[in-house]
Amino acid sequence: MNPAGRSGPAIELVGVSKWYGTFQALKGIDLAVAEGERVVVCGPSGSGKSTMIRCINQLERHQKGDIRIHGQALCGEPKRDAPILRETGMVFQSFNLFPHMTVLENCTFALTWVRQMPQVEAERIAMAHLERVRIPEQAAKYPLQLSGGQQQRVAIARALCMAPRIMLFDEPTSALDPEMIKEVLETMVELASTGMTMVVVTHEMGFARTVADRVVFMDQGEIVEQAAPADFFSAPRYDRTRMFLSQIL
Amino acid sequence: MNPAGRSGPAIELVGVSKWYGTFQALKGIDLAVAEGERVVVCGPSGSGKSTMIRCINQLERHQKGDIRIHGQALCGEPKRDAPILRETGMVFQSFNLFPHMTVLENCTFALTWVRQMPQVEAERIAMAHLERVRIPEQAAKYPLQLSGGQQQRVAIARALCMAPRIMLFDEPTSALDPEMIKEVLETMVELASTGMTMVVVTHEMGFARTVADRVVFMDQGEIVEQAAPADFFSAPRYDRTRMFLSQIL
Amino acid sequence: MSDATRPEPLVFAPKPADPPPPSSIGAVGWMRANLFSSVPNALLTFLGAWILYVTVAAVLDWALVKAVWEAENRRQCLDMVGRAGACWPGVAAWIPNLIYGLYPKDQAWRIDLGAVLLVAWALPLWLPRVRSKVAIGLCLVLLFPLLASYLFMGGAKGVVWTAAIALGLAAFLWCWLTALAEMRRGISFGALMARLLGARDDARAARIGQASLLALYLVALALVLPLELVEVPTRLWGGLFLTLVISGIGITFSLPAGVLLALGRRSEMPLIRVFCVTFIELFRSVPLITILFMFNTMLPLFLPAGVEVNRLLRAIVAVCLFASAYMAEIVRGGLQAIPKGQYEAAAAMGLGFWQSTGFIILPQALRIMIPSIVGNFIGLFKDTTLVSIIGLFDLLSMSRAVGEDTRWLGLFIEPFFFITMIYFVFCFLMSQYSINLERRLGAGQRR
Amino acid sequence: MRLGAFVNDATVRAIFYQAVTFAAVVGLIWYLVSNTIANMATRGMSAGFDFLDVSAGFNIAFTLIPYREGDSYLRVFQVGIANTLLVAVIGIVFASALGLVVGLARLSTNWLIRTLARWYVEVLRNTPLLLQIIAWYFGVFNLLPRPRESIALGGFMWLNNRGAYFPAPVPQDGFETVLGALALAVGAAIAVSVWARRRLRETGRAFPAGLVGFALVAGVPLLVYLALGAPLGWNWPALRGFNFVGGFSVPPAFCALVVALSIYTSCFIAEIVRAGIQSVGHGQTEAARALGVKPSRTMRFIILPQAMRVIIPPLISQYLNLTKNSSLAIAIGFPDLVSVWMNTSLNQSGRAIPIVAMTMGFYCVVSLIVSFALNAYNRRILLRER
Amino acid sequence: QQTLEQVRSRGNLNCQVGLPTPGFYALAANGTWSGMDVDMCRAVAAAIFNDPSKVQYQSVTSAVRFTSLANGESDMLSRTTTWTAVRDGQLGLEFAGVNFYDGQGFVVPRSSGITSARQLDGATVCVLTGTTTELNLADYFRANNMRFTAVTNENVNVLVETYLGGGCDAYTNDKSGLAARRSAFPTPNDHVILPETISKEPLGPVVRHGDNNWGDIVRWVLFGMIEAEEMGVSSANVTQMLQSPNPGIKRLLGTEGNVGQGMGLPADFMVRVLRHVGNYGEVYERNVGANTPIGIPRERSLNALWTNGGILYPMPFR
Ligand SMILES: Nc1ncnc2c1ncn2[C@@H]1O[C@H](COP(=O)(O)OP(=O)(O)OP(=O)(O)O)[C@@H](O)[C@H]1O
Ligand SMILES: Nc1ncnc2c1ncn2[C@@H]1O[C@H](COP(=O)(O)OP(=O)(O)OP(=O)(O)O)[C@@H](O)[C@H]1O
Ligand SMILES: [Mg+2]
Ligand SMILES: [Mg+2]
Repeated sequence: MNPAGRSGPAIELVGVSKWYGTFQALKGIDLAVAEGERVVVCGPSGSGKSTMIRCINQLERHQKGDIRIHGQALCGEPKRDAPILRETGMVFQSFNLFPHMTVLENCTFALTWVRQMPQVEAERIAMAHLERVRIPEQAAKYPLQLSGGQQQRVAIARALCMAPRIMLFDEPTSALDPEMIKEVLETMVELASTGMTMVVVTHEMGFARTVADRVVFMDQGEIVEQAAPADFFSAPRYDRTRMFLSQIL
Repeated sequence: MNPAGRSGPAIELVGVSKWYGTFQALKGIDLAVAEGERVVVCGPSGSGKSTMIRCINQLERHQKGDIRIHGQALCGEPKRDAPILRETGMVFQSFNLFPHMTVLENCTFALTWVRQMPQVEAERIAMAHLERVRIPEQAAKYPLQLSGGQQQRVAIARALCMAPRIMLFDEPTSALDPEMIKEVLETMVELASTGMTMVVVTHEMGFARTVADRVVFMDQGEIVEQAAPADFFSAPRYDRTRMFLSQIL
Repeated sequence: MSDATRPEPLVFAPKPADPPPPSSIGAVGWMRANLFSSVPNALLTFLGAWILYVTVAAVLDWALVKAVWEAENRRQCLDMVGRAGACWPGVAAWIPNLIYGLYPKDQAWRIDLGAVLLVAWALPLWLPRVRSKVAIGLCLVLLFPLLASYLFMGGAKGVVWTAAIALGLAAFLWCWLTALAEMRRGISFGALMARLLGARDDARAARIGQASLLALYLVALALVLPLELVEVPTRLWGGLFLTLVISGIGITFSLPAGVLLALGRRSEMPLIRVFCVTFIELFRSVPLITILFMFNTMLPLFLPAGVEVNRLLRAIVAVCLFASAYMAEIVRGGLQAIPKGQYEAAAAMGLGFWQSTGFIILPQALRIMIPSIVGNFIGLFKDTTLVSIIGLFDLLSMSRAVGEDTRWLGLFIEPFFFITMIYFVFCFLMSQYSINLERRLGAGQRR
Repeated sequence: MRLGAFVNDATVRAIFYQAVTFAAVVGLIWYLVSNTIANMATRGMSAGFDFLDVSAGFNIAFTLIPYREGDSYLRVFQVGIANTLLVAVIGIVFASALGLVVGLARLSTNWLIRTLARWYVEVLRNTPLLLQIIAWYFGVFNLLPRPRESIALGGFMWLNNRGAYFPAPVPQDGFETVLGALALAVGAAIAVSVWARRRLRETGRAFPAGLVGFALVAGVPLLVYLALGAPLGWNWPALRGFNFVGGFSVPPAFCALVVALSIYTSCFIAEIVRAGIQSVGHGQTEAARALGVKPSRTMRFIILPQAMRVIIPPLISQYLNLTKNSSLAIAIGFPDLVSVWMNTSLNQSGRAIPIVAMTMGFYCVVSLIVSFALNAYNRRILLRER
Repeated sequence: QQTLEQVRSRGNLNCQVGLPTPGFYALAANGTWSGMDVDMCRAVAAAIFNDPSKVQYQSVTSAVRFTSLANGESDMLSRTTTWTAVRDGQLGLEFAGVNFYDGQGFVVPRSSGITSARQLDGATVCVLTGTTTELNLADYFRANNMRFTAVTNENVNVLVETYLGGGCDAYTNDKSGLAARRSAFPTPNDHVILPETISKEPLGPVVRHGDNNWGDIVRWVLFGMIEAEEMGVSSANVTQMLQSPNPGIKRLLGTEGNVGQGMGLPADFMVRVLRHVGNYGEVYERNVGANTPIGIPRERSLNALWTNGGILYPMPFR
């Protein structure tokens, strides 16, 4: 369960609640993700998947409960959380690449400005990751000149450059055409094989089957059920889960 | 060939030519569509399919040849052509619903302002057609609140409200996602079963197989070949047709 | 089904295209489609042609055909053609004043030099293969004023000012050296120096790069130190020169100020937001002329007794504040056009507020805003005519002075016509440029 | 508590920034105010509003509301506001109409009209308004014939280089009844149009409500007027001495200002209208045509309603610009607020501070009212959108 | 002494004139200023620096002239400003004398047949705004129970164009300006200046209230120039006149007594003024005299010396 041999989980959510105005989007979520574990989160639209993953990354501030990354609690204070959050990288549904920078600059930007790394070093690292997602030849292009799948792979490379120990994915393939979904999923499978801790919100159940250590099913701001994929798909315990699976499979 | 038993074809094109500047988009098209016949037009991009269908509806004026609708020739004079063109309804690729009117108003608009029908009567007719395309419950919504498939079905209902004897479709499904294509095609199949004269530009060969009485294949502004779908798909006569079919099937 | 059962396919030979019917092409077709497509259209065509003829012919007749080109004074013009034709010699005699104002004419080369420097500095921005365009552009906007201010004002330069002027000059030299290096070798000036001096590692190269910058600055300082220019007080500035100075300063100041105000308006701190909103709305809701009036008559009241604020400066302050409020709204529009995902991506990468604003959001927003900024600049340029109402000798006031010259007394319409042309040419070129830019940017957005 | 944590706390920092801004602004204001008070004391100037009831003593060339040389400064302020608003309202009406026409001309199928419209916009948009106002004044209105050779337009309007002259109505006894009849007729016309719309809805038959309504509004008061023996006198302008006397007149400066403002603003409005109409996709026109809707109705029911959402916000800001630009009247001596108040009155009375404050206050109020209205409108169309 | 010190340390005199106006403060195409009021500035500069070119001219609209002087931007205002009680008493100003007696008059087209201002009832009149002319005009018509319509502007050229185009029946301004303007009309003889003078317009240099010494300097430079004319001292003969035995001339030129001392000026300050600028008569003839385009004859006008039937009456220079 803990390949890196460290104590404590990589991510730990204890009773996390989040309100938008008076609407409660997360209702006391408890979740622990071990180092190196790969968790797939699924559930109907509006069930709070995105909200949860964005709380882990502090793009949204939760109002109750604790979130701990590698044992260190987030306090909501940007300056103090920053070093903790450096352990996480995030990939968005809509890529969110910076359109005014080349692919390479997208990847080196944070390295030079956040990690204060010399340009040459940053470029070396960026190229290594671009090779890993197999688009080194696109380095000099601008994001809008790439296809959606390529853009998403750049986004993954960009997140990887910061050498995070945890990668968060929020529906990374849902804005893509079918062929492109395939290339992004392949990249993610490869990434999973390196033992990185991953939390993936996705409806790609094929991916969940092959890669996930655990599938978490959410509905209405709660975690309904979580299980190893084999069990989850073959024998869901709740009828809500069954209904959901019948719809998307 | 002529189920309605009337004399003369519903649409007749004789030597129709059309130029955009010096570029000839239609090269003397001859085509006759009988009353109640369902013709599918296909061909590579730029072959003049849209141009032809838009000439039938006089959205583009042809420069040579004659177009007759139920035996009456179009003269290019909007006032005089209007009553003839009332026999035709058109459905566009990009729906072209009026976004500032509700679905119901979209359907009743032409009835009240062109047919001078009382509002109550117009609404009755509109609701009947919305039921026919199976979205009566959306009547009070605005088009932008609907999915693409629903919008296209509204567009079909809107055209049907004017009780045209001929329906023209210009790639009605090509702007839609796969699930939505299905619902629109189902609507069109139902419509075909009522014996309406239909000219459909589409690349949905499944639709052509099940519904069409005849498939017309165009290239470079000409009709290359036309045949019943069974023949057309199994034994195309021209090399051009074969090449095209091998690409899209 | 195998090919054997199928008959040999017929070969499709496309028909050759016919020529279009003559009535739809060529001059005739064009006229039928564009001028005489229907009876009302034909009538409109005649009406339009008539309007065109009447206006253009009248203006040409007065301005060129009947005009007087040589005369000693206005009386001679009047004796020759009365008022039926323009009297251009008066305008010609005043052209230096219309351009430079009362700036001593033996010093006017300084203004010319300033203009040449400006153009030369901006030139690399249009050269292909120059990569440091952003840096050059920033240098131009921030450091050209240092150089230009001394060039135009002259007088005694203290230590600080000398250093600043040298900085401006060094920046100019750096911009051109970099542009040349990048065009010839594809590397920056610093890198080129490093390569020429045979730097072995990166650290050494970086140090050589810095040293060469320092050397450049010292060279500039050496050039600047012996430079002595006579002082030309700002009250002698005028004409087109003054118009350009006011609008130029207005736009360069208003851009950063507008950015700050727009950020303040979007701030989550209520007091700052309220302050920015009040400022923007106040300055946008009153006419520029009232702001000019206020600054002209009231600024001396606002300041401690004895503090004397140059009249030009007062007008410039008024124009700057006014322009900032407008610019703030343009920037706000630009910021709003940036999708939220960009902020989130930046935050997820660990960038702070100023880093993500400065490097991610603003560069994108500014690019979207360029056409509006140019539009704002045109507006500002036209609005500078108002400073004539508070008695600065801008282009318009200068044109009025022509008619007060004893020799050309009463010459009013001609200089007026002349400066209208100047304004039109400037504004028209700028607006065409902005339309062009808009088109290019639009094309860029669609990949 | 540790100082570091304190400094790092976002809320504390936010409060700190705000406090600094607040202190800076308040400090600046205090500094300026104290300087001003000191300066005014040394110069023997006073800041009060007591001068408002002092007699102004100068003539104003054109006043919408009655004014005489002996009237107070307060009256001058009111005259200025009335004149500014008059110019603004008339200018807005003309600019809108002209802008619509030119905007449509920009989209004309006629090449010459399209090109003329384009150059109209380019030339007028790219020259300073101040120059245009002066040009209209001298190029046109000052060149009109002298009073003796006035151009008579239809026998009820005279145009010469002193201005435009109209007869002024002078109500007499019983005229209130006519006004009452007018009000009734308007009410009836509205009722008819409501009824006509309902009939159209129910039976599909159109009723010429516009025509009938017009007949009502025009006819009923006219009948009452005649029945009461025409209780309205007209003060006809008559050529006496130097010029027309009597009636209602506007000076050439007013005409030049209104024309220049309308034409200048119409260029911007034309571009707004064009962009608005072009923002409605061509597909909408085609769909309407495919349904057999007439082009005029397509424009009215399909294109314009959609274009309006794009047009209205920038249009309103052009209206505000026009109002603000009317302050350039000073260049040709039309007595608008800035010219008569911020210039002449300030000059003659020397009360800079109250006068500047009152002028700016007026423009701020106008702009605030319009902004509120615009925001309300924007909210409404947003609601309709989804 | 304050202003004088400031001027000395600055090295030049800030002299405020108006927007260019022929005869009084005219701007030529080569950028030089000249005119009656400009010569006043030059005379003061000559008295202080012995160099009439040490003047910075500030050209300001009439609307802000007093503010601009009061707040110290300029040291003196020399721009055809009418001496009135309100200005002297309430605006923090001090009039240093009169260098030109003017009066407001009208010009009308000859074809109108008007010969007297009394015939202007109901007329439209073009008038400069922000000046006493505007108020005088209203007063005159009110006093004579006549009505008029005003066409106002800040810019003389605009008014003249309006008048020439027929936009007003009469153009009113100080008579000095009227003559000059008329001379620049396309057909000067088609216009007449009416005989009436409807106001008193004593025009003179102005200084800030409170610095009496500075006021004295300006005042006595002006008086000195008039006195010099009266005594026949001019720029041409000032060097010879230094030897003159006439005690009046001796006092004027500082060869006897020291008038300048109390004001912080050297004894021979009038020598400097006369040498560089000349006496009043020279200044007059050079700028607005009969032989200039402005052409205002001096004989028997108010601006003649008191000895010649005018009212120019310098206070005794002793
Ligand atoms: N900024 C917000 N303001 C108010 N409500 C919000 C906001 N963001 C999300 N919500 C609400 O919170 C709930 C959870 O949203 P969330 O985006 O986490 O769902 P999700 O499971 O990711 O859905 P999807 O699969 O559609 O992305 C939804 O009901 C949504 O409407
Ligand atoms: N408005 C126009 N002006 C000029 N050329 C046009 C215009 N519309 C169409 N064409 C040209 O006419 C030819 C036929 O166009 P048409 O739209 O009819 O093709 P199509 O068969 O419908 O193609 P697609 O499958 O891409 O819709 C094309 O070459 C096209 O470029
Ligand atoms: Mg989501
Ligand atoms: Mg097509």
